[in-house]
Formats: sequence, C-alpha cells, structure tokens
Amino acid sequence: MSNRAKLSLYVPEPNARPGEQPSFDHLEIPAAGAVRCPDIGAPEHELRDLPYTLIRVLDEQDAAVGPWNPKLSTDRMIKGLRAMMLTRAFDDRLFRAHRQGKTSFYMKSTGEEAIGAAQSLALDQGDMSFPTYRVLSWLMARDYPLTDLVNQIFNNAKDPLQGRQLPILYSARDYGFYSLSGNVGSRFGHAVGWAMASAYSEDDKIALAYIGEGTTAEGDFHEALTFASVYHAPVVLCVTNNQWAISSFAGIAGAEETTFAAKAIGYGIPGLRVDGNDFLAVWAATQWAAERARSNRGATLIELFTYRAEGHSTSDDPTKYRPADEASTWPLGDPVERLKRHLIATGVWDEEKHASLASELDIAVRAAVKEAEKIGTLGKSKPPIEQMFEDVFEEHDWRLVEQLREVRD
Amino acid sequence: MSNRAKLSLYVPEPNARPGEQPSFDHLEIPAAGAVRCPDIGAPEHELRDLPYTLIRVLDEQDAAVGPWNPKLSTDRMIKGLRAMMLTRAFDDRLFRAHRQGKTSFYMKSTGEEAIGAAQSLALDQGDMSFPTYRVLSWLMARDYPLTDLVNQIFNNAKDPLQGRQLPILYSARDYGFYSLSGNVGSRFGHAVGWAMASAYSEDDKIALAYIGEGTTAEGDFHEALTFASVYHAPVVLCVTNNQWAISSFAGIAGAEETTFAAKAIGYGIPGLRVDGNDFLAVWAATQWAAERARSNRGATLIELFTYRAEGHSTSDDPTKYRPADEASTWPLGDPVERLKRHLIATGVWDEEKHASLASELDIAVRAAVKEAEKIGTLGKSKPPIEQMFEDVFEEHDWRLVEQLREVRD
Amino acid sequence: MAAMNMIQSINSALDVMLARDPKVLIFGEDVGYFGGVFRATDKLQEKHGLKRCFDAPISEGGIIATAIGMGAYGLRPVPEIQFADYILPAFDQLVSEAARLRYRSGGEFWAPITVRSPYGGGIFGGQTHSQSPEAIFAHITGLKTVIPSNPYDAKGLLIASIECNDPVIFLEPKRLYNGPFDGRHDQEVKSWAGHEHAEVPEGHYTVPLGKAAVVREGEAATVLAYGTMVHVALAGIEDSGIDAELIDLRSIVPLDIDTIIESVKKTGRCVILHEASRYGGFGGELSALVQERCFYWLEAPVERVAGWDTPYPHAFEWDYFPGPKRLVNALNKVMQD
Amino acid sequence: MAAMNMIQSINSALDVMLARDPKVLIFGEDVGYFGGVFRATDKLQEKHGLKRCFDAPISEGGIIATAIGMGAYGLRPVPEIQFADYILPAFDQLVSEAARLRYRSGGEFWAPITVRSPYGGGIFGGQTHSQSPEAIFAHITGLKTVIPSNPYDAKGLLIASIECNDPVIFLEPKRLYNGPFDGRHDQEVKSWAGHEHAEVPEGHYTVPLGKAAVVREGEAATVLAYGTMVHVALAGIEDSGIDAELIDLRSIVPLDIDTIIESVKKTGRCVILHEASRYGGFGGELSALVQERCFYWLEAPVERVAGWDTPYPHAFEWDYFPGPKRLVNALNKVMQD
Ligand SMILES: Cc1ncc(C[n+]2csc(CCOP(=O)(O)OP(=O)(O)O)c2C)c(N)n1
Ligand SMILES: Cc1ncc(C[n+]2csc(CCOP(=O)(O)OP(=O)(O)O)c2C)c(N)n1
Ligand SMILES: [Mg+2]
Ligand SMILES: [Mg+2]
Repeated sequence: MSNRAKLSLYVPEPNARPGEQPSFDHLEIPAAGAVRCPDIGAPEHELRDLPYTLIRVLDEQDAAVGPWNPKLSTDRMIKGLRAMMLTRAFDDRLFRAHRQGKTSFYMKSTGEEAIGAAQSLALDQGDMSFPTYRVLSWLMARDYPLTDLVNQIFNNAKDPLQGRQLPILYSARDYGFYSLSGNVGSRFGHAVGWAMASAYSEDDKIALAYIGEGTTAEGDFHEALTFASVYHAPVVLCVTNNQWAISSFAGIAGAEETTFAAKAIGYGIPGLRVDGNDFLAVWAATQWAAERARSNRGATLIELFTYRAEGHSTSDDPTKYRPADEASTWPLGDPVERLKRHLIATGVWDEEKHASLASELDIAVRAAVKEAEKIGTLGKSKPPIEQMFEDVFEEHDWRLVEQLREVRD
Repeated sequence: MSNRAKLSLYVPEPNARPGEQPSFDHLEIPAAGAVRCPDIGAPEHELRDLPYTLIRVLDEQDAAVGPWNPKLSTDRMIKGLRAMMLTRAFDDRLFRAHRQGKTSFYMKSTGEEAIGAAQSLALDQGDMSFPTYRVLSWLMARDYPLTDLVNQIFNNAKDPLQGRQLPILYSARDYGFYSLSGNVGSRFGHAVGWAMASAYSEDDKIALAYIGEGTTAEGDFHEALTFASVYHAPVVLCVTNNQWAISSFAGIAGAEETTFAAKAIGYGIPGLRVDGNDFLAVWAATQWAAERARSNRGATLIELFTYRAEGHSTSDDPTKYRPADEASTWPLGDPVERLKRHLIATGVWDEEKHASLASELDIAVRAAVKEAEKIGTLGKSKPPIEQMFEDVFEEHDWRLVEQLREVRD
Repeated sequence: MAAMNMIQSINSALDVMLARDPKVLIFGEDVGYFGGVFRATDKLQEKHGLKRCFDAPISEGGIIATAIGMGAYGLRPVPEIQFADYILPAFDQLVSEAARLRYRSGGEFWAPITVRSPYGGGIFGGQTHSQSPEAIFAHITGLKTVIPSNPYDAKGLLIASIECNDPVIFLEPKRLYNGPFDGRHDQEVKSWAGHEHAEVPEGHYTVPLGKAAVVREGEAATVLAYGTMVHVALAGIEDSGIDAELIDLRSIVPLDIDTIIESVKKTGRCVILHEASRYGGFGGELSALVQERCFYWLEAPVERVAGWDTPYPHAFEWDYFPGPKRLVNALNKVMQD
Repeated sequence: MAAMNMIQSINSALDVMLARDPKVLIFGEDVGYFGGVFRATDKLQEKHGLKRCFDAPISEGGIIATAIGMGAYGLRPVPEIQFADYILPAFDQLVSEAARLRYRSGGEFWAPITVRSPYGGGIFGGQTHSQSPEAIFAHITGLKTVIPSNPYDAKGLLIASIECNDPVIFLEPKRLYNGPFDGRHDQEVKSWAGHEHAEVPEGHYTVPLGKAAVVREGEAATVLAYGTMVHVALAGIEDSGIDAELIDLRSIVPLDIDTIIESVKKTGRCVILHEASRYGGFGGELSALVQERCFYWLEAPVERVAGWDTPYPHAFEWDYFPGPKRLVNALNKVMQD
C-alpha cells in the first residue's frame, strides 16, 4: 500500500432540490450594453473573453443599449413579438389538447421563444436551420400554416409527415426547417455538411443548428465542431442552454466547470455567450455570426443562455426534481415581456395593442385546432395505409410490395 | 438570387508535399525554461495561457532549466534513456523481421520514445495507462519481458494474447498497460471510467490515457473529456501530437485553427502543451497532472508535441505524401539524443557508456528474437486451436462447443 | 413474496444488488435524483447514496465507455440507456470494446457490465422510442442479450446478468412495465396485479441466463417469442384454438437451443414472433436453426411474424405491431400446410 | 474495354462520376493527396481538384453526418470509411439519420450517399481489419447494402449506387482488390489479369442494384454467396464434383429473391456461404427466406457455412475463414440427405 491520500468520486448536484430555496446568486450577469462588439474579421485569439461574459442589449429600463444593439425597425420587432406570442398561445392550447387525449405527446418552449423567432427573422430565405424540438418560434416567425402543425400533432389524414413521426417532430423544407428526429444531437453535423455543400457549390446560403446544453455531451457535438472548424463551414452553431435536460441540471453537462460558449475555444472559432431571453441580443449575435459565415470566415458557436420555464415535455413533472418556484426566481425574465416592454418604452406599442394581438393569435390557434379536429385527432383519422410503406426507399422493393398486400388483406 | 458574395469551401493542406521544401518556420518555440509553472491548486481560469505555449526543460546547451525542471536523479534519467534506446533497438529489429516475413505487421514509435518512457517512470505501480500503439517505451521502462513482446508479434504458441491480436496490440495488466485494439480512440473513455472507479473505491490509483492528434476528432475524445470534467476523474489525458495521422497532416484534425492543448479550455480543465521530445519536460508535466489527479483536483489534458519520424506502419511509405527530408528539418530534435547530451553535459555519461549500453540492448533484443523464433514465427507456430474459442465468454455456450468440435474434425 | 409490476421488480433487483455488492453502481441519463424516466431507479440514490446511482451526461457512447473502464477496474456497473433507440451512439463501444475486451486481452481484462434499456413498441412512442434492436446485438460475438417478459423473470434475470462476468444487454419491454399486454390494444389496459409471475421474492434470487421457459405446453405447433410478444403469443394461441406450445426464450444469447429443438421435434410446426422488422431480424436466425436441426420433423415451413420492413410508424402503430391476429393467421397457415 | 483489377475499376467508377456530375464528391480518411490506404482514390484529387476528393478528420460519425447534410443540400457524396470495422462509430448516423431521413420527413429530405468501405478477411488484418458487418446493415429499414465480387460488377454497381437516391452501404471485399481469391491460401496469389470479369469498360455503365448473377449453372444444389465467398464457392463446387448452381447476390438489400427461389426450386438443395460469424448473420435471413418459399421443394435442410462465433482471430485466420473445404462438406451433407 502506498501512503497516498484516498481519492473520492465527485458527482455534481444542483444547488436546490424540491423543498429547498432556489438561488441564481452564483450567476454573474453583466449590465446590458457592457460587452464589446468586435469586428467580424477579428482573429479568434482576440475573442477569447467573449465566452465568459453575456451579451445583452435590453437594459433594466427596457431600452436597447450598447454596441450589440441591432437597431431593428419596429416592424421587425413586432413581427418577432408576434411569433413569440403565437408560439406561446399554440403551446398552451396544444399542451391542453394532449391532456384531452387528442395527441400522444407535446413539448413546450416556454421562456425560450426569443431564440427561434429572432434567428428565423435574422437569417435569409434559403438558409437552412437544423432545429431541436424547442424552436417552434422559428416556424411561427415564417408563418408556417398553423393547421399543418396541428395536423402533424394529431397525426391525422392531412399530417404533412404522413403519420410517421411523433408529434412536433416537424419537417418544413420551404421554411428553412430541417427534419427533426427523436434522437437528440444527431443533426448537428448535418448542418455542417449542408453548409460545406453550400460553400462547395459556391452558393451563398448558410446553415444554423441548434443543440440543447445537455446534448453537447454527445460525440456528435464535437464531430460537428471539428468539421466546421477544419473546413471553415459557413454555419452558426447554437447551444440552447436552458439549464435543464429533462431532470438533469446543466452541471451534469459540465456547466460547473465552464460555459458552453467556451467550448468554441478548443476549435479555434469564436464563441459568443448571449442572453437568450433578450430578443435583440439574440438577433445581433446571430447576425454577427451569419456575417462571418457569409464572408467565408467560417463557423461561430453561440451559447444562448435561457431557462426552461416549464417541464421537459408532457411526460414529466418538473416539481419532482427542482423547486417549484425556481422559474420565478430566474433573473433574466420572460422574453415576451421584455420585448413587449421595450416596444412600449419606445412608444410604438401599448397594453391595448398587445391584448388585441394576443386575442387575435388565440383565435387563430383555436381555429387551426378546430380545422384539424375536423379531419381528426390521434387515432380518429390517419393517413392512408400505403403511407406506412412509402418513402422507406425512393421505390418499393418486393418486401414492401408483399407486406402492403398482407396488411391490406 | 440574392446579391451576396459566393461562398467557397476551404480544405486544409500541409505547407509542403513531396518534392517541395519542408518548413517548420511557422512554429513558435519558446526557449527552455520560459514557461511558468503554476501551483497545482491554481484555478483553471488562471491557466488559460498554458495551452498556447510549449513547456520545455532541456535548453540549447543541454542543461535542464526553469521552473518545470523535475530535478531527476541520474538513475532515473539513465533508466529513461535505456527504455528509449531499447525501444528504438527493438523497433528496428522487429521492423526488419516484418520485411523478412516473420510477422504480418509492425509499427515504430521513432522520435516519440520520450513520452511512454517518462510517463511510465513518473507514474506509480498500480496506476493504469490506456495506451496507443505508439508507446512501447512504457513497457520498456517497466522491463516487460522482450521475448513475450516478440512472441506476441510472431503470434506463436507462446503469444501471451493467444494469437488473437494483430502484432503490437499488447495487453499487460501487471505493467499498467491496458489492452490495445485496432480501433483508434475507443479506449480514451475507459481511462476515465477506470479513474472514476478508483475514486469511487476510495483507492489512490490514477489513470493515464493516450490518443493521437488525428484521433482527437473522434466523438470518443469529447465524451471522455466531458466525463472527466464533470466527475473530476483522476486521470491524465494525453494527446500525442506527432503531426501526422497516416497521410493526413494535423491540419485535418484542426491544428491550423488552434492547439490540441487548447481543447482543455472547453471543459474547464487545465491544458498543458509540452515539448514531447524533451524527456524532462514530459516527466514534469506528467507529474504536475498526476499530483492534481491524486489530490482530487481532477483531470488534466496534456498535448505532447512531437514528430512521427518514420512511416505510419509497415503498410505505408511516407515519402508518398510528405517531403522525404521533413524529419531532418524538424526543430525539436531526437529525444534520445537530447537526453543523452544532457547526461553527458552533467558529467554522468559519456559516448563510451552510451555505445556499450546500445550494444547491450541490441544483444538483448537479438536474443529475444532468437528465443521467439525458436518457438516459431507467423504461421510456423500458433497457440492451440482451442484458443480461438476461449475468452469469447467466461464460459463456452453450445455454439462454441459445437464449432470447436467441427474445427477439430 | 410481494406483488410487483415489472418496474418494481427491476428496481428491487437493483436495490438488492446495491445492498449486497459495493462494486455495483448505477448511472445513466436521469437515473439519479429523479429515478429514471420510467422510475426504474426510483429512490435508489436516496437509499444508497449519491455515488451509487447518479445522473450521466447525455452521451451514450461516453456512458458505455466509462462503464467498460469501471468494469476493467473491477466494479460491476449497471448503466442505463434511456431508450434502446438511443443505444446506437454506443454501438461501437459495445461491439468493438465491451464484447471484445476479454478475448483480445487474452483474458487479462473484461467488462462485467449490464446495460439496461427499455425497448419495443406499443406505447405510441413513435420512431425513436419504439424500436427493437436485439438482432444487431445477437450477431455480436462476446455479447449476451437478455429479454424478460414478466416481473419475476425480470428481477431474477437482471440479478443473474449483474453477477455475470460477461457484458450483457438487458432489454426491458417497456410496454410490459406496468402490466401484461397481449396486443389487444382496443381493450382495457391490464395491470400486473394478480398475475402469477408478478409474485416476486423481496430478496436475492436468480433466473439463469440461457434457460427458456415453456409458458404453455402444446402438441400442435411451437411458438417462439420473447418480451412483449410472449403475451401476444398467448392471446393469439387462445384466439386460434390451436394447441400450440409457447416458449419464452428469455435470453437470445445464450439461446436455449435444446428446449426449442425438443419442442419443434414434438410439434413439427413452428412460428416465430418478434416486434422488430422482419428482414435480417432475429427470427431469421431462429428459423434457420430450427430448420437445420428439425428439418425431418417439420410438417410445414417455419413461419415468421414480425414488424414490417419500415421504420416504426407512429400513426400506424397498430398496423405495424404484430398482434394476436397476425399470429393466428400464421398458426392457421402452418396447420393447413 | 480495359483490364482492371478491382481497385482500378472502383477508381474508374469514381473518376467517371466525378467527371460526369459536379454534385459528386469524395472525402474520407487519407483519400485525398495520398489516394486512400488501398489506393481506391489514387490521383482523383490531382485530376479533379482539391475540393472534389479530400481528407477528412478521423471521425467516422462526423464523416457520415457531414455526408448526410451534403446529401440533404443536394450533393451526392461518396464518403469512404477506411475499414468496415470502423464504420461502427457512424452506426447511429447511418441508422437513425441516413436510413430514416426520407421516411420521417415525409419525403422532404433524403440522403443520396454511397458509403464505400473495404470489408472482410483473408489478409491477415487481425480482429479490426477483417470483419464482415453486412448483417447489421441488412436489418436496417431504409439502407441498401451492395457487395461486388469482381472488377466489372464493382464499377457498375458503384455507379448505380452513386446514382441511387437512397443511402447505400457499398462493401468492398478487400481480399479481392488485387485478384480473385478462392480460399486456397496455400496456393500462389492470383491477379485479375485474364479473368473474364476484369474486362471493364472505361466509361459509364451500371449494374443494377437488386439483380443477382448466376455465376455457374447447375442442377444438384444452389449455393448463395457474395463478395470473396463467390470465388471460394466456385472452388468448393469444383472440388466437390457436385453440379451446383452458384448465385452471386451482388446486393443483399435489395435482394434478388426471384433468382434465388427459382434456383432452389430447381435444385431442391441450398447452401449459404458467408465470412461473417454465423449466429445472427445474414445467412439466417437467407435460410429463412429459402425455406419459407421453397419448403416443399427442399430435399435437405438449408445449410450455412460461415465464420465461427468468435471475434476474428489473427493467428487462426485460416481456421476461421470459411474455405472451399467447408463448402465441400456442406455440399456433401445436403446431397446425402
Ligand atoms: C440520443 C438520445 N439520447 C437520449 C435521448 C432522451 N432525451 C430526450 S430529450 C433529452 C434531454 C435533452 O436536454 P437538452 O439537450 O438540454 O435539451 P432541452 O430539452 O433542454 O431543450 C433526453 C436525454 C434522446 N432523445 N436521444
Ligand atoms: C476508429 C478507427 N478509424 C480509423 C482507423 C484507421 N487508422 C489507424 S491509425 C490511423 C491514424 C491515427 O492517427 P493519430 O491519431 O494521429 O495517431 P498516430 O498514428 O499519429 O500515432 C487511422 C486513421 C482506426 N484504426 N480506427
Ligand atoms: Mg436543456
Ligand atoms: Mg498522429
């Protein structure tokens, strides 16, 4: 035996569990406007401070301040607000539809709506996003037909995905929204390949990919970043750090040790850390990274720091693993509220307009659900049985021909 | 069509191909002794300069200088020198044996002998290394029986691995040398699990793992670092950057963008970049990382910067993809020569002793090869046929029983 | 004895082993404080401590790699993969490392790990929460693959797997967690309460790996099944009115070849039932083994009933899922021939 | 026409497609300047430019993920995985992504990628340069798996694969690269020179996927094989003196079921030959299909000759590798019965 000290295994734990006092005191949150905005041509080694701070534009007085202020037109901001509000209205209504047995599954993105909305509007038509299940606001910002969403969720005869997918795992090519899958992380590298293909083809389109902070632990994350870095792929790689991965806090993905934006440093690419609940900050950072990509300067990693305000999905109860009041103590607020207050502060918006927009959107969502219900909810209507065998391959082989025949008998 | 500029795909290329002038002018090589040696208790954020420099101890005058000087006893240095020289003698002899058809395969570690030798001696008995195929000097430093190595290489009746493995994919548990496999990278995470198990068991043993710079692109690398960081695993993770991965230069693994040591930053662990041809620097950095691990401070990533002086294996000819004289222009020299010169400079060694040691080792290697040849070379002798079926499981099931019977018929 | 559903009996197996052997530890996504998305590890962290049952990063490859390293050190890790659909990122670790470590190291190192994972369909989980990947494991030399069909077996087989010194893939038919399911999806959901195999001893016991169970004796035909399909098979046999013998394989590696062959030689007819898509599925191996060894006893071709050769299609769950009706058709077919 | 070995014909297929279709590009470990460890991409970078054929990081998962993204964009990438043994880190990408993209997206996206990879044994490559993983691909709905056995087919099948809009696993029997190999390992190494299928057109042509080749007509028994085993089978048939029909499957998905069934109905006897280990191998599927569809024509059990159920054992290469002698034994067995 040596006389060395005993080792002991360290296992991270969140600072509060149900029944305990939640606290975000450990967070260092710089004031809005405090972080510098470097030139997109700046070399990576001059950017290594950025992963350790937090880019913010909307200040405590609801003003847009500092060098990252994207100075958006009122129109664009209202479009963004609308997309976020629509997302929330839709989430609420469809979550209830799940409770009512109209669908097998649902997932909300409450508190994270700024991300998809700002990025969808900041990128071009023709650019391609590689989404997670939590960026419905991307589609909302591009006016994807609500009824088609509900048809997919109900897996009915008009489901654009022919009943083949779990609810909310949309695909919407024309809206710049790549096919989702239940596996987390496995499309991150597709975005890099898509971006490389665009560059190979001397096109001008870029890609943007999302991954949850929990999912950064997958090998896919590293492989995507490696390829993006080596081939200078025109891609914006986004880590949505909502601090939870089902019941696991971000410390299980390494958040006790460093930030997710800091992972960029290991690949020699810029890493930005952004207030994900600040629509304007998300927009600005995305635009900065998109410009880098478009000017052949390669990939950027953006950590969008936010908070998953509700449960993971219809399958879990978050009060089983975190304090019920944790959401209310979260210091970066609600993205919808923050943009609304900013618009009011600048004089172009008011409570009345807001309420009327909210009710307009609620009506639109109800109408879409109604229309989809007419076709049918889960199990009451489904695409024709041939659709079980279509698209396995471009053309059927004898197995599928025989099996379709057998099913029909 | 938008009027954005066209993108174009970037593909890295080395600065010289066969027929061109090799150049290492782009390397920044700090003087020996120039890099600070922080306390092992220093927090990660104070260490972020270390991945961008190069820890060196042996200076141009063959003196050991600076804060990283491990101040080794002459005995230890001579032990290290011996292990390196033995590795080289063995490599030369067995490479020739391949040419003579005595074995199916061989791989040399020429130019990289300091790494395994220093680390093997710097760690404790009972610690476990998770090797690549290029750290034979680890076994040499721990006096693994030469004949057993050759028996494995010849896959003869006395092969300790029972003829089941490709030559040089050794396993030597009692020598702290984990089982090799042909797959690159896939044991990197085993080291982390082993280290976590040691900590879980309140043992005092640590693990050390190797990976080639090319192989850092595998998902395994990232997954291992993630687990090591999250659970503070007592492990030393080493990237052997010998600048080539078969025919691919290190740029294909991301070396144009940053250093391999810098990957540590993304996990919030220290990253050291070390002159891998400097036996004393390798020793010191290893000891620093081992002390951190042993004091429950968790993992360290070490990039060992070196140069693969010969071909990848017996299967390739490096002059097909890099200038034939690249090795001779490599500025960090030969690890054997450098340690030898240091020992001579300090007065404890001389050319005569060196020559006599070299010939002693050569004789030992020849004797081992002879002994193994007596048992048999590839195809002339092999373990008993039962060994094809042993160790698939702890105990045979009926399939193996039946198949052994069939083979015997 | 206590009445347990399959989740409880699995939890009990883990609890017993954590208490009995300090070398046993559990980790996986959400298995710690939360107790797993299916509650299989419920309260184990609270009871045995943070370090015995803890959350892992979302990294199936990392989980298995780490488990192998722990196994090589001398522990007996029992990692959980949240859904068998997500075991694929760890496939290389399982095949190239766990399965091969003992062989390639000449017996110096091995990986006594038990990888638990919920698998199979029938829960409206869609493409990636419903698949049955057993065939790709059965083909891998050096891996054992175990699939229980009831609470009693689940506990006994899981303990046997944890105590086994070989790597074991332990696939839990998630549709059976809360009750037996015979494929009659339009009928009321059943619970395990009152089921004979839901009487489970509280303490330590094992069900040996490689020993099939004859669930129903019969003379007319042999039905081979495992997991959820054991219950579907019973229902199908009942519906068919045919006196079929039903064998629950329990583990597909090692396979209880003797019980299979003996039964088919007796009945002369054989139907194989599995959820996984048919082509290249484990049914092919079973069919080949049966006809190789019972050719002269067979009165009719060995039939396979399986999922179609499509991905698992959410809205078409009950068109895809091989229910009792498809078994009845196959039984009628082998009886006619 | 030119005389080509299999490496040359594969190189020619790639060359033709790079010249014909700007959407075709190649990447993989060491495929660029160096031209691949087996020289399959020799001179393609020089001829078609850096961006058409380039080196990739050592990251099989990353290579396939990237290729899928390129395919979704509209290109036709032809990634190389250096050895089929190393395809496993990309298994999740191939199964969960490439194979499922078209289906799950309702036809909006697909992955027209062709993954080339040398596979199989007989070259003293040891455990991880010798394996035959085709069975685990054959089981995956949405993937095609193609395995040529000679230079002519290799080129024609590879072009057909690249032009196919589905993901294709293209497994190249590396032991056949430089010459046919009939398993008689103690005899002199043969080259392709003079072999009838080594006459290869220089330009574009295809061999359709899903169409088997009857390599030898015969009346007494049917032998099913692919890759290197086609040559072993010919030698075995010759040694046996039995008038067996030999079918080279060429692709195992899609499978040319009609040719197989027609032959077995004619001969009444069938032997299946593959290099991969037997249990759960693709031979099980073939055996099941044959007995399902030809039961009443079969005079003897369908036999399988395959690798043993062990990892690929370096020193025991010729004990493990199924050579002509094992086929002769199986043929004699089916003829006796
Ligand atoms: C490969 C894979 N492993 C595990 C899962 C199960 N799973 C679904 S969501 C999830 C958590 C993801 O957390 P995060 O990445 O933080 O995203 P978030 O849900 O917070 O948006 C897990 C573990 C999965 N879907 N895919
Ligand atoms: C998973 C896997 N992919 C590919 C290979 C083929 N291969 C063997 S060695 C090698 C290069 C490794 O380069 P590096 O990591 O730099 O190590 P070095 O040989 O330089 O020590 C490759 C690609 C392999 N053995 N395993
Ligand atoms: Mg999250
Ligand atoms: Mg290298």
